[in-house]
Amino acid sequence: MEASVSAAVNVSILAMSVIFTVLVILIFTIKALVKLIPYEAPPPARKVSSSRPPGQDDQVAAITATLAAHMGKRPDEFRIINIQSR
Amino acid sequence: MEASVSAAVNVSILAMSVIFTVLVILIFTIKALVKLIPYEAPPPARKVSSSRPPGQDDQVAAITATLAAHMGKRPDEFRIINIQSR
Amino acid sequence: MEASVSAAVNVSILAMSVIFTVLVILIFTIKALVKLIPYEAPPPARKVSSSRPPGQDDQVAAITATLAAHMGKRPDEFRIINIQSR
Amino acid sequence: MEFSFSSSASKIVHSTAFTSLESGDIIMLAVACLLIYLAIWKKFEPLLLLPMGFGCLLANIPMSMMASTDTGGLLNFFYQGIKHEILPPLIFMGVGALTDFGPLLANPITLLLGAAAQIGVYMTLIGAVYLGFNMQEASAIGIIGGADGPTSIFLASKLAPHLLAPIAVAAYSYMSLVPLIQPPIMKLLTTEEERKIKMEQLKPISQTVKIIFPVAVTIVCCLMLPGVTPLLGMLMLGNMFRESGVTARLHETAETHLINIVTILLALAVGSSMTADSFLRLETLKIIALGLLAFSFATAGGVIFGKIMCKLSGGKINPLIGSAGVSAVPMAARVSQKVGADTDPSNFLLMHAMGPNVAGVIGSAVAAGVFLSLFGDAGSGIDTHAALAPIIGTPEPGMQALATIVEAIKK
Amino acid sequence: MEFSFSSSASKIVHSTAFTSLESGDIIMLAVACLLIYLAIWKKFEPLLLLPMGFGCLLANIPMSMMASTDTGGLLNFFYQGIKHEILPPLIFMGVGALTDFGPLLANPITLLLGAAAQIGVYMTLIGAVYLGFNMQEASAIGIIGGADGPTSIFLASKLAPHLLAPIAVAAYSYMSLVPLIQPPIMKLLTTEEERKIKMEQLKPISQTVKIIFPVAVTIVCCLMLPGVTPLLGMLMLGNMFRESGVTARLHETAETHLINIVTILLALAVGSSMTADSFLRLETLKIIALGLLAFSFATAGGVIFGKIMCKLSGGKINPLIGSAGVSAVPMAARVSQKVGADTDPSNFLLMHAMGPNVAGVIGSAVAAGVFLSLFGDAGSGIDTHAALAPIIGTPEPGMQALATIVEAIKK
Amino acid sequence: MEFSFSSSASKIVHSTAFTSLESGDIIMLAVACLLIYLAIWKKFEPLLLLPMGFGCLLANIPMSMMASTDTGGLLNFFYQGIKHEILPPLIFMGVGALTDFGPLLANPITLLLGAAAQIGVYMTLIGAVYLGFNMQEASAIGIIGGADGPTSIFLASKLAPHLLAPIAVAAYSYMSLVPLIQPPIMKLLTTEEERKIKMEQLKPISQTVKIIFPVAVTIVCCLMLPGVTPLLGMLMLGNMFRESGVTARLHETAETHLINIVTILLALAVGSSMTADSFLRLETLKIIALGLLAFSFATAGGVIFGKIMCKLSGGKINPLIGSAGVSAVPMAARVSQKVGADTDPSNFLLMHAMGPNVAGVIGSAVAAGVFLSLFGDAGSGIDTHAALAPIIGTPEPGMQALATIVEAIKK
Ligand code: NA
Ligand code: NA
Ligand code: NA
Repeated sequence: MEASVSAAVNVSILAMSVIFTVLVILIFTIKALVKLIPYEAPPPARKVSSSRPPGQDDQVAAITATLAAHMGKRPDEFRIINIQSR
Repeated sequence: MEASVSAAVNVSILAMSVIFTVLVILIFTIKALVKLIPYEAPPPARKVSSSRPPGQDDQVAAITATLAAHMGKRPDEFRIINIQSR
Repeated sequence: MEASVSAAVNVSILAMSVIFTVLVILIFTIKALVKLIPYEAPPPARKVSSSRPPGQDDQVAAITATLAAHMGKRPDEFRIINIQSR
Repeated sequence: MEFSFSSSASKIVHSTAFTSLESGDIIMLAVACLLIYLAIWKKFEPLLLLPMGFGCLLANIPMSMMASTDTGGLLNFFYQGIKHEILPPLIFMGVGALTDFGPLLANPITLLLGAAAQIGVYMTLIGAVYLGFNMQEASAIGIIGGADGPTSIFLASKLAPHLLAPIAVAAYSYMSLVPLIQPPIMKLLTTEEERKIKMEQLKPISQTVKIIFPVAVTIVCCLMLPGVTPLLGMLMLGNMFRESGVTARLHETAETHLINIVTILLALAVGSSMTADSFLRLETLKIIALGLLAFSFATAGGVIFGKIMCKLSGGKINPLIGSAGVSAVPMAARVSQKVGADTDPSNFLLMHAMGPNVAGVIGSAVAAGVFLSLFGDAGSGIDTHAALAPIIGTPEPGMQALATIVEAIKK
Repeated sequence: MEFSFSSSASKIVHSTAFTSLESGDIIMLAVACLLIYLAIWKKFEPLLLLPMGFGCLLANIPMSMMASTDTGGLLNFFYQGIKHEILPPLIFMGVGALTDFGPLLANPITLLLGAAAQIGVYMTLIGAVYLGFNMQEASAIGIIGGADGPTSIFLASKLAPHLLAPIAVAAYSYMSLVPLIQPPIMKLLTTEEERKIKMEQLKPISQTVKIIFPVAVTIVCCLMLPGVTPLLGMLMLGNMFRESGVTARLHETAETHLINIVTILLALAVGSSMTADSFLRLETLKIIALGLLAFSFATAGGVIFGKIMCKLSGGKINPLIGSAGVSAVPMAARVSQKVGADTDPSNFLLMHAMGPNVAGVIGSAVAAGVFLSLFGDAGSGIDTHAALAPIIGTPEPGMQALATIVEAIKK
Repeated sequence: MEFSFSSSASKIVHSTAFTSLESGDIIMLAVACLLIYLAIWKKFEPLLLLPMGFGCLLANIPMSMMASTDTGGLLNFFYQGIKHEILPPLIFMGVGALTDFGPLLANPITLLLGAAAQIGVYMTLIGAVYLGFNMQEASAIGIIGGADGPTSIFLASKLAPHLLAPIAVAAYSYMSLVPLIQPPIMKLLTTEEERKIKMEQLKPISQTVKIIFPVAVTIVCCLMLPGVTPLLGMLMLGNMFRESGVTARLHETAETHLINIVTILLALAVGSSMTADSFLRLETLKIIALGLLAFSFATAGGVIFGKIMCKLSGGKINPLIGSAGVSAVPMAARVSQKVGADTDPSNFLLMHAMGPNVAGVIGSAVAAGVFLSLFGDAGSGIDTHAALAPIIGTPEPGMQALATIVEAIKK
């Protein structure tokens, strides 16, 4: 029993070292990346994680058009900011 | 032939008995359940079968906000009851 | 090498002939179909590729109802043409 | 290899399907077109009959390797999902996700109507045995009267796989014909007074009961009839996704894209089993005739039991809702509504008929369970190897080679 | 075959599950109900525990052929997806599609918190060895402390498949208990001043970096620990779908219906492995106790390392975000937020805690990779045949027949 | 087992991929990154090249067990879907669900342009044979000129599986390059007057014709070329779901989540076959050169035949729509539109080019069918066992043991 526990301790120390080594390498990789490619104002059209944006556009357009048509105002007098579909 | 037809009749009577037995047991189970757990006014927020409720909330919010913003009224002066998405 | 190239040429000529044969038969099939079943004004309700039309109806209804309720007008005084969901 | 012009041309000509097209294939291609026609223009269960018909079309193009028996072919792979009874339970999970058992819970006595409608199953069983089918085959044919496609396919693939194609076609075709088959029988068996009976409004049911119900059904029914667990258990799991209120994601997937994907695979695979060999036989005609019998008796059984319950309840139950006990959700319930409204336009039976309607699904599953208890071999695990043999091949060639060696040693 | 009434009746009675229902089955049915109860009413990871509990329910109905070990049964087919390590990587692809690594990229040093929280894994490993588990088993148990369901299932199916059921149950149960387990430990180990530390706003990250990050992680980590490639690689692929901006279709599928389908199959399969034989043993209790230990030590490890980083950074880092390093995304991050806000309502730690939170996912995957390097056999390809044997059967019967012939020749 | 610190450390070091990283792997990792770069920043068919590149990345991490040839590995399982020709037909079902054959039906003569563009296939076939490929390989390479990914993968997996990786990469890369490759060829081969030709508006088509069309194509083409049934039949089934108007559910699933799931699996599997062994060879360079030839000749073939049709029709057909006959839907049609509009901005060719564009899909499938008739072995069912052997193992070890016994008896 004792032998196996000491083996487990050995394995643990070793494994934690490996984990820290791997993640420290990863940290430096990330730091290098971030330094090499600094943040710039993002392309405004790219909304990466939005699902089915066309549908959204259509919905916004439809609601806008309805409101505009109904109230006799021009659609560009008001704006629907967002209908988040998820 | 005749022997097998009579066997079929036997099987049929037996099977119908089993079906009625099983379903009668099920009826009493249901009756017990309904008696033990009577209906109460349901928690209003729980709409079980609605899919993607967050989207719905967002849509309701967006429409409400648009209407409110456009007409210069407070959003709590009116309420969109439901946009059933399915 | 030369023998196999000439085999390839043979295969190519043959294959192009087969392709043209098959597609010419298909052309005549289509022409026959189109002649036999001429175009008529389509049933207006059939929108083949629209996904989940019921949801759409409900959404249109909900938006219409909200607008109507809020502004004290009858729902049939205005109409939401389309909320294309995809 | 030579690729001279003439030899290649001859090879192409010989590899066209025309060279091995037989009259049976042509008839089956016509059957396929008929199914597609019924699906599209007659709206016969199109979600199933359209891909089923198309699968039949593909399977009967000679040398296309698309029949369910063509080892290594595309539809043979899909067919494994039927052979191993994987696809019907997955469909049932979606059905459960789509089903509201509320009306049944509000009026549990209607479960008996779902039981009574199973009489169609047994009249057909007896008829099938009379026409010369053995007991396993007769059971699989009888269950057509249960009016549940996945249950029929599940049972047929277990008890009589060689009859799968006609049974599936009969089951789905008659299910579509419910609005034609049922009304005359219903009107014949009921009086106008009975048809005019208005039923009390259903009482509301606690959400907790709706959540516990699937677990209760699973425990009660599957303990008594363990053979039906894959089917009934998955039905109840789907319903659990629906009612629990905490698994909206899984519910949405189960009732939309998952059931759709499985439907495509299942229907194509069933269609691919409709080859001339398996379909153009006297049995198919018998099965189609028996299927009609099954539906008619099921309807009659439900209505007659409805009349009994009407009497016993002192006229509180409209016997028209009994016909909905055949399942065929929600069509049969709509038929009850319609026949009721024909007699008295102010009579709304739809929600009352939904009780026996969903009870019919459980009833047929239970009926299938009884058949499995009687005729299914418990040790069906052993069958798996044989069942997979068409895909993975048998070790026999090597075996035989070795056996030859052994023979050689003998001498 | 005879079908006399009495013989048939006796056959039905003998085929009910009651005849072979043992006390172990009854206990497991109760366990299944408990899991379902916890999923629905206590909201314990319902997307997994509900189908898992239902799978357990089905598997423990005797003669239902729904246990993971019932060759040819429905859930046995789903179980192959776990045995062959197909389903957990697919889940991880969905997780990647759902994960925003932005906060981690904005503050990469928090990866160390994700590393420190792995101390829970190793304290548990030591404890498990002390309680008599062998090294492979202890590793699979220890990874519970990683607080990642798919990682735990992946590792258990590889190193200790016989312990899969209790490990999965423990992993998901404790993950749900994070809001109960963590706060007292966090408060115990931190001072009020530390908890009040406000962190600087995260700097924005270029989209290009977000796109390159998954490739970089895959190359860096998988080259060092190739065993974890299926898990980590698929996580990163899912994230690539999300961040690339050119695969919106694949991203949507990966994060919705695909992960939902796989979740249903995985959870049912895990549940089907919870049979009396495999679950009602002393080991299960030990694993459940060790799992609690694992979570507590992981939390403590993260917080203590957070304190060290707080010191080294001159008080810029709030040690409360350390506890989020256990992963359990996004619950653990919310706990950090809540404990912080309890002390100072104006302190918003959520986004800061998301860094260590997603780092914990990578950290646990790396920890699993280390175990696979140490204890996984590289030539695991050879196992596939043995693993598939239950489905496809073994050629042994034929073999034995031939061996008999050989014996006969001998004489 | 001993777990001393030093032995464990040495085990970990030896289990890193660095120890077996060879120059070929490094080159392939760079190729993977190049594919990912092209997919994301150059928008080269990102839905396929992104997961394909990522699959290549994973497969070339040594000891990760992610190559298509690593039995029991994750991507090896996905690869079975290519090997058994399951995934390409499913993709084609989705393509059918996404395709509107209306413009083709309105102007069926444009099918000839889809035929003429296949000349690229055969010029490449001849070139490939000249460069030393055998007839099967040359056919699989030639079909790159058909500009249909699934068709290329289907044919390659059947006739030349060892060339799958470069063929798939070439097919998808050149498909993305259509807007660069085609315009100069189109301008070279047409006069300004020809490019200015305005075409008559397409006449509307009855929905009934649109519904019957898929059945007609299946019967006509598959009877003549049965080998292509899995591909063409499933394409037509998908289109049936779209046009029938009664299967909206199946249509939606086929064109969204089902095709997305299959795309992920297919692309990963193709990527996993891009290992140094199979990819870094002279053949790959030849295939890439031949692929460019194929696309150029296909474009030229279409345009030249367009000029002939222009003449014969008395100047009613703009030859620019001929280049759309290569398929690559809808990009090639857009190129026709753009080149036409460059000459005369008021010239709208898009809808006219959609006819030959979808005709090109049918044309390539027919071309593949001809190859299968000539070079595919009809009894391909026999291959299945051998194909599954890597997963299920061979019975040989047991066989050999028995053979040893037999040997022993002999003595
Ligand atoms: Na029924
Ligand atoms: Na973790
Ligand atoms: Na083409």
